[in-house]
Amino acid sequence: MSDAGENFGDFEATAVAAPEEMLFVAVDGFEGPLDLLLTLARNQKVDIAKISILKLADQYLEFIESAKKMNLELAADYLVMAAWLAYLKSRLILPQPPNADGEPTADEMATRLRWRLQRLEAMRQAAARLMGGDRLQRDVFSRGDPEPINVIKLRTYKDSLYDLLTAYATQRVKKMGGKTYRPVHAPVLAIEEARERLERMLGRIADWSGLERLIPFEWSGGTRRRSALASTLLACLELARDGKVEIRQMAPFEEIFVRDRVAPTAEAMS
Amino acid sequence: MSGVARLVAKIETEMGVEVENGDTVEGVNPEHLRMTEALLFAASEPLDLKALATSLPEGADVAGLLSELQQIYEARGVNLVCVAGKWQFRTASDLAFLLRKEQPEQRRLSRAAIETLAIIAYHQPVTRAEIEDIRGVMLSKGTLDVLMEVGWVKIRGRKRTPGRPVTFGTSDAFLIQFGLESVNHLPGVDELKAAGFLEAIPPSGFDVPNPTDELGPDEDPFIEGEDELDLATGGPDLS
Amino acid sequence: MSGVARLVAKIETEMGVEVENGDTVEGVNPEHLRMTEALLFAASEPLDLKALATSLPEGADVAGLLSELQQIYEARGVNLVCVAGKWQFRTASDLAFLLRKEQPEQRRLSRAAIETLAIIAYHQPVTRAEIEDIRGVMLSKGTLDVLMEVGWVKIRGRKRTPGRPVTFGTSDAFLIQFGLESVNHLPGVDELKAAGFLEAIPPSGFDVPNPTDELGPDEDPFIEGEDELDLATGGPDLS
Repeated sequence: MSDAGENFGDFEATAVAAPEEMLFVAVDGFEGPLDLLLTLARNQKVDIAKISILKLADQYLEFIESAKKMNLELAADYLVMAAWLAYLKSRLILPQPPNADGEPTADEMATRLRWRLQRLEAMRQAAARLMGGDRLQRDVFSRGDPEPINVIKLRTYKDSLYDLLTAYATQRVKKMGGKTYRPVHAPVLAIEEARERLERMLGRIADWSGLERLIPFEWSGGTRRRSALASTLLACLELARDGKVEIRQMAPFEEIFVRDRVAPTAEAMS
Repeated sequence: MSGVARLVAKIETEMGVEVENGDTVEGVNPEHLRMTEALLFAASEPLDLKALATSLPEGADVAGLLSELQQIYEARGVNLVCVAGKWQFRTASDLAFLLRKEQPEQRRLSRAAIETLAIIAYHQPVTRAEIEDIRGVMLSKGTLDVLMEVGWVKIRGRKRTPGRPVTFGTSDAFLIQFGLESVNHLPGVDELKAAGFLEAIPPSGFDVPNPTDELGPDEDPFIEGEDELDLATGGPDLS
Repeated sequence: MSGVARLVAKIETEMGVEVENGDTVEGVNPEHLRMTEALLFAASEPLDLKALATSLPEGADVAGLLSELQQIYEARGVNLVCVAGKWQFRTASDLAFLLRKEQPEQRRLSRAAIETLAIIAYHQPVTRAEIEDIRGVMLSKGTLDVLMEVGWVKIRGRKRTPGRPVTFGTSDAFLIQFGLESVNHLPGVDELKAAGFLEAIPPSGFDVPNPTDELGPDEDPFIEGEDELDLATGGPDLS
């Protein structure tokens, strides 16, 4: 509260200056034409609500004239205000013309200007009161040594028995070397091998032997049999192409029979 | 132990007993009162009802506790005050003389900044053009920047008028700094309103803006990221 | 205003009056009391008598004021305490829980930690060197520390071998976390296989030990205080 004077020292300085002294105040000491007008108005030492706008306009125009004489650089808005005030002054002096299509009367314009000056003055007083009020850490103080909230982390673990067992099994198996993947190689009877074998049998193949009977005995079980059957069939087809054997199948998926065309005994029998 | 202290302690531990004048003490829970006191004392920032309620036992009458505490501390060297709708212990303002010394000089705002701050506080939501109309002068680029930087002024929204100018208002930090419960508690706000100085421009008798945190009827909320800085320091509202 | 608050305020403003029990209230200046309260509240560190005396009006009975204040605040949520000859307000120690916020945080063990834990669980009692042998990797310093800190692993005893290395085992907290009745209930090879943790054909020689809580035949019980930490994180068992 006590600080109002200090903060608003600048306001006071301009306000108390007498009009003639003000001629020596640079225009840029004012916050625009409205500020200048308000300062002049306050020097009339009457309630701004009752201020004489005519007198105020005269003072303003006089000020601008003096500033011009002193070759002071005037901002455009000061000159705009001067022109407007000169116009208002002429309208206030001259007899009221009949109200022209809704244009405000000179009195209305004067009232409006008065109101704007009052409002600016009111806002300045409000600002002074606000700034002079109890300010935190200037006039009133919060706790100087606050006690901060202690955040305690309650740590829990998501790890489950599943994670534990997975980690264990994976780790152990890996360590024992069992983890490397080795594809199981299925036994394969190479086609070349089957063909060589069949060629050795040529002339000794019984008439229309079933394909099954042509595969080697040691290849007759499990996955070995499948490979042997396939290789032997392909070998037979190659020999058939060479005209060394004949192949016959009565219907799809029926048994396949092979006959030797080399053996003289077979020819005699046909 | 002096008689007063002893008596105070005795009464405070016997909350709820019949007192000489026949009144029955209203039932604020004395333990809850101690807790509220401790929470507010410990905090470095003002606490709102919600923050207190989450720290206090369930079902605690937070509002009742606060008003009780406020009264207990009313005449003390430390008071419980409501700022920006939150509660904080602060030293009594009449003791400012005792504490003011040795405080680092606060950043001094320019006269233009102080005036602009006041206009924003009392007229919010207010556009840059309206501030300029009241002051009768263009706002220099830095003035709003300074106020936004200090954190007392924020962009609130946009006015639903041509150009959709941004509107300015004050922040919670402003209320906390100036010890105000809300913008309705600004000093002299009622008188200014009664005198018509807070009315929109021109004074036409209708459309009286209350300084309010709520969005105005012709105000849209401000969307973060809408090239904020640019608008704050000279946007389309200049037209 | 409740009866108590009213009464407190009344009494405090009437300091020095006769109180029911016939005592006369000692004359501490109520304004000085308010000042002391504000000074202590706003101070950023504890204040000694001298610091208070220079701030208070001349002739103030600082010691008397402090003892008065201390008693006024004795049963409150905030107490005036004297530490190393300096005075400050602190929240009452029994309300410290209010200033603690517990924040749950869920974590997972690192891969090394869970592997080590599993090995300790299955192979207990097991020494550090044995863990390293099973994992085929050196144990990093922190891994056992973490497990001991979480409380799932404990030192069980010492092995009756050269260097007498400590042996590790799992704790009750471990059983609770992993939902096991006892360590004997850890699944064996067949169960691991059936549950799909092991391939149908485990590498030859694969075998899962039957863990036990009992002391092993070559294990001595651990005696508390045998520079535990040192042993846990890299003691003679490394040799």
